[in-house]
Amino acid sequence: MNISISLASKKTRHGILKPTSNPPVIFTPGEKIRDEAGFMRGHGTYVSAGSLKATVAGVEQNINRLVTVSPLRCRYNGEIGDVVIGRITELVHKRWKVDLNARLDAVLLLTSIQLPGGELRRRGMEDEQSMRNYLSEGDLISAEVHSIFADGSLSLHMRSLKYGKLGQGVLIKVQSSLIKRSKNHFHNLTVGISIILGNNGYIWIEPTSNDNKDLVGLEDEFEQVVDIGDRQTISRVRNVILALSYYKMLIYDTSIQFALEESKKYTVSDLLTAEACYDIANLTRHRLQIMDE
Amino acid sequence: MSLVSLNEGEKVYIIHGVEENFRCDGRSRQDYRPLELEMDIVSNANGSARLRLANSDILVCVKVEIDTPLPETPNDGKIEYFVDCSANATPTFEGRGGEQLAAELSRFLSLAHCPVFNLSKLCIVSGQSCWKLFVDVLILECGGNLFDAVSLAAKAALCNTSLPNIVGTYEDGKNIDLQISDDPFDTKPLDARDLPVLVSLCKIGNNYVADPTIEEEICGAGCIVISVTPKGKVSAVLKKGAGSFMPDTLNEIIMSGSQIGVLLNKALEETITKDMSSNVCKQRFGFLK
Amino acid sequence: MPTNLYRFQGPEGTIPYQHYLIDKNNTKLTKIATALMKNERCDGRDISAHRNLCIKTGIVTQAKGSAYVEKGHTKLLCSVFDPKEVPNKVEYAKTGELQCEFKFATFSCRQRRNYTRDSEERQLCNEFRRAIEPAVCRGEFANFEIQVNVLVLENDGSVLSTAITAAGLALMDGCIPMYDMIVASSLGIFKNTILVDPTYDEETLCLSWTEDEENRGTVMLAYMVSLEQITEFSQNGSMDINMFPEYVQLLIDQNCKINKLVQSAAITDVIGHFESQTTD
Amino acid sequence: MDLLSRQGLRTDGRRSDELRRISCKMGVFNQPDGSAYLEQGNTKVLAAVYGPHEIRVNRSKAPNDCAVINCQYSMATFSRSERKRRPRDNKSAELTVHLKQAMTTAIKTDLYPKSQIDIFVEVLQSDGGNYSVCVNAATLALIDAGIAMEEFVISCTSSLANGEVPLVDISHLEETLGGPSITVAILPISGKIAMLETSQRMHINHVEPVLTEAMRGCRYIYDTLNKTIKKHYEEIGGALNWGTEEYNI
Amino acid sequence: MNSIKLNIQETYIKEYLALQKRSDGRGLTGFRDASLNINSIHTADGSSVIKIGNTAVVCGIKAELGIPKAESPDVGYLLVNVELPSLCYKKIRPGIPCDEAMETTSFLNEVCNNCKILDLQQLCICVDKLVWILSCDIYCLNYDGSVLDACFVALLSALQTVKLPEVKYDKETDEINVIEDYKFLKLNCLPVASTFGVFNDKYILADPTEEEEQLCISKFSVVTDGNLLFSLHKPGGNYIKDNQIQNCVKYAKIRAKTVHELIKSVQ
Repeated sequence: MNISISLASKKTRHGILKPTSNPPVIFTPGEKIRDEAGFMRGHGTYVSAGSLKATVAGVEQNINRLVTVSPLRCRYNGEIGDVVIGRITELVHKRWKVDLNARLDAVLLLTSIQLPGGELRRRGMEDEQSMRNYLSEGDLISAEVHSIFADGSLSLHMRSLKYGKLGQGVLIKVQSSLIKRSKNHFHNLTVGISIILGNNGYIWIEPTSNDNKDLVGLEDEFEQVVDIGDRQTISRVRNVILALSYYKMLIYDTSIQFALEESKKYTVSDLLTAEACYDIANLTRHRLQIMDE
Repeated sequence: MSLVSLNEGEKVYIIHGVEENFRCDGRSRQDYRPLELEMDIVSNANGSARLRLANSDILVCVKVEIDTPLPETPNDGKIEYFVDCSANATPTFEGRGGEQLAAELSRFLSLAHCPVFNLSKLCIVSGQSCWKLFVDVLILECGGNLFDAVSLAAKAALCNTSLPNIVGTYEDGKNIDLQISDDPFDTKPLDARDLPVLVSLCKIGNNYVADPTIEEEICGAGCIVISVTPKGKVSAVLKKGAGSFMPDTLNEIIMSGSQIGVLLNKALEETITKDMSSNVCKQRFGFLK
Repeated sequence: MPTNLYRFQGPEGTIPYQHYLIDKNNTKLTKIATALMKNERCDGRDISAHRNLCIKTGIVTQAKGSAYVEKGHTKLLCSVFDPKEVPNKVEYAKTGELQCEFKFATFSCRQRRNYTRDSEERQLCNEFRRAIEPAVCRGEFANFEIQVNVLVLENDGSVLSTAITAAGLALMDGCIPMYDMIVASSLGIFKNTILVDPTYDEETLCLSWTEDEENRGTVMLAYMVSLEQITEFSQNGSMDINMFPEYVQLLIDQNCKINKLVQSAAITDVIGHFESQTTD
Repeated sequence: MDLLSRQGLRTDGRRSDELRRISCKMGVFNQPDGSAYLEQGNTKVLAAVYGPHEIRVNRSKAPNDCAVINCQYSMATFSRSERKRRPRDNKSAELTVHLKQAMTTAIKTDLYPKSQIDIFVEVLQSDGGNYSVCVNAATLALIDAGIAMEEFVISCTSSLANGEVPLVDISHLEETLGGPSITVAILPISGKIAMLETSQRMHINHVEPVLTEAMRGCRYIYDTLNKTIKKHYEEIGGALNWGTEEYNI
Repeated sequence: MNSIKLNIQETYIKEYLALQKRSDGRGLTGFRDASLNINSIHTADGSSVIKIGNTAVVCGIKAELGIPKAESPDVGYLLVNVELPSLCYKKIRPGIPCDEAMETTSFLNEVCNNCKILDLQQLCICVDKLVWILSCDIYCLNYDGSVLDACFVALLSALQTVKLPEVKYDKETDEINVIEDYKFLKLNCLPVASTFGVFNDKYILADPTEEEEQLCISKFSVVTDGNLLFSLHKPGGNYIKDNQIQNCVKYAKIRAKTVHELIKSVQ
């Protein structure tokens, strides 16, 4: 039985890591970025009285002549090709609604998943009626953003072997801006654990399965018990990622790997304490900086 | 709180983890997540405390007023519990959304405290006037295990409470006028160290876990909340959720709940003492840290 | 007092005249207490004896199922209605819901009760629902709700346990599928003495604050006898942890006794159904 | 009781044109999309923003082309020296509407069609200017949530002492004892007024000086908050690569 | 679905009515048997339970002390409330009282005031200072038609069982003393209500059941104590003929007598 109650006043103030030496200019809503002439208005900006102004707080970014300001934290804005993890919230006619922590629920059409029988299978009334058997409310899926509708909501597809319904494992939610976009969002960490970093800020950790995933990925397997060793690593990865996220550090394979290595001196449950989180985040950042140089 | 849902895989993973005595966040079945307490943070109250249990954030304030005792109990003061679930915690609490949970919490808190709290301590003049304590609980964020967190915060706030001293009374025929000391430091602390804390044990599979997270609460078949005094006495028991229990399991849960409760009380006691002893130049941080 | 536009309201701040007879009431309580110290009860019962149980099923002809239970002076009525669709609901629910209402009639207690629901009624309603929920086969009527109502006509202690027993019978009378019959009973503990099925006065005594360390309080347990499952357990007071197994065992024994009565009432009920069918 | 001493000091020792101490923190909570805590003197407010997200209630009634702003103003029962019986009453329902109106003017709702933004404020301690502090805290929380706004919305309350001297950022004592007061919410850069309310009958000649003082107060608050936001972003932005993919220092 | 069911029931009842009979064996103007039980609730100061056919109603009276109204300082309160809780009838939702409950409540109160069932002066203890407040709450336990009739019987028989202790009030010190010398209330009259349903213009059914009430196009009630007519209550619906009313009043008077006997028999 481990119970510890600490006093808030005794806690040293390390809510944040030490700021970097020369921060860039930060614009806040309503502040003028530059004159409009010769520039194009991008996300996070608007034009007023001949000048470009920010609508969110953030740093200016120029791509050629397009000026954008992106906030440090906001709901997930999808881009085509993003890997996402979502939870089914609703079944409506021929489609599932999926919560992605985005502004609007995404849509997964019945035609966007692979059903048993392969590519050429016709989707008839029967499939429509048994949609709940494939995916029902509360189920987690990994998918890819297929297209973006006019109102900003996303359409997903799962037409690849790497996507599918998620089985046993742990989901953690972080800010979507903490996930670094990279070529690969599926990682097999060296320790026998697989991790999917959804671009929308949902992260899935599961034991690496040895046998090939079945074609559809819509079947459940609950018989198998995850062994205690894997379980410990999964929990460690979970706690480490939460520590990184608490200190607003980018989450990608290298940062997780470094943080895991730094966490070795703590037991898994120790990683819940504020002190351990700070220590790990700090050391990880240090190593990342060294690597950059 | 209904915003959280789980799929079968996650549930199975949690249930197996509990069986192996290794939960998703690395705790064993009986471990608590780290708790953080701060006392005396609301300046216009007679006592206050804020408690964070992982993401659960509870603010409790105690205010005292002078009132007349009930005719059937002329020597007893009064105590009233009020819980408000702020919409800040989750949008489902907006408007009257949190009322049911709030009513359940405040009712059970008063049930748990009632048999242990000696209300005659709050008497000023028998049959004429007494103190009335208002214990106001504000839930600012929910991260599971609200019952335990609320009870810990409420006990801390009551321990932090001090009653103004009555400097004089003078009788005017039948009515008695009370004069309360103007000096804000001329107070006597309320003795609330005997109050119980609540321990929730959530039944998951064939085992039970202390300090359940929201996910574990969803997974669980039912939950037993036990109110335990520092001496290990049980002052109230409540069942939550739709599940049912075998008689042996129930006995076992209550038994281990009381053990945890004693430790929890002890931990709180130590923290409060630590806080009291560092009284000099104590700085209030509140939400700024 | 909350204003109420729907009913005729008297003036505010009324006082029951019994307040001026407090001394009498207090002497009554002391009398009960001293008698209990000698293991005697004021109504002549043995401390481990139940009050007489009077059960009538099907008395609310307008409801799908109903039961009237009288235990000593405690009287209450429970009725159950047909499963119906949940209004204003969009999500799909795999299990049916139980909608419960637990109401005290205004004249059912020593002090007059208000029409609006108070916190005690809410809490009793919650406990009541949790107690019967596990017994009902909720999977049989997905997306539907069943209304279960309790009206207490007179409160003379052990209301909740009586209500749960009545609800089990009413559900059975209403032909709602159930895993098992559900029965409940309660104990009062006063200075380490265990009282089965306490009356209102005894409950008051058990819950009053005392300085000493002796066990006191009330315990209630709802039980499915043939499945051996506890569906609801609640306790209040101050008790030593080691006593719990004993209390639980005692309550289970009591429940088994009540279950026999309930079962015979259930059989009479079913026979009654058949007879009315054949005469039709 | 004099609100202004002969030396020109107010009951809490401030000068007539002095504001109370401001301290704030962004991102106090994890679960909301944005949150902020703001103290102006002894008035303490917590604000949380959820969204933009899918509309949950009355989906059919919602407009198709812009976001629905949903507010709730709530006051903790212990927030005043006299205990309140309920956290939400008619008064807070009125302030909820005012808050919604003020925030809607600044949020670029057209960017979020079919969605809903929830803004919840909770007054923990009240010592005058509750509404103003709530507006300011809500602005901070909205910025923390990364919701696009035309500008800040900043509010300030001021009143008149002895019938001539305008007092800025009034405390509870000054609210109850003092003369008429003006609460104004403005977009500080353009100077647009989003909301204006007078507490009681007021002489037309007094409106101008009191309003000017309140607007000056708003601009001061804006400067302070703006600095805090920038500092907060500088502190946390580094590890996040400033929220951009390519940015290099 | 419901309309089909109603249709079937209507034909069924019509066939019976053509034979001048009703589905439960009564004649058209026959009233159902009533049974009465008093003082069964010990927590109330007066109580009664009445069953008329399947309709069951319980009335409990609580006496409390309070301050009288300024405009009528020497009278006490008689507050009558009818509750139709959701448990008595499937069409009633829990929550605020339904329209019918409110309507019955106001009708009962009106009749009580008009015919002076009780001299409210006898509830006065000290003018302008202290009076009795009698809260009479009538709960319907089983709604099987003609609830109003049952409410009247329940209220009257419960009022007859109320015993109030003697209260001494000291004007100087505001002190109240209760002496346990209980006295019954004095009732002036015993009004009895009889409800009639009008079925198809042609038939008048006395004391309709719930099933019949559903099919009746209108309903009306006669309140009488056997000699005097206190109230005729016809809340809208279809018209009825004058001579029909005359007949009903006649039946109601006879009914009142039998009810009086019933009340007397239990005392």
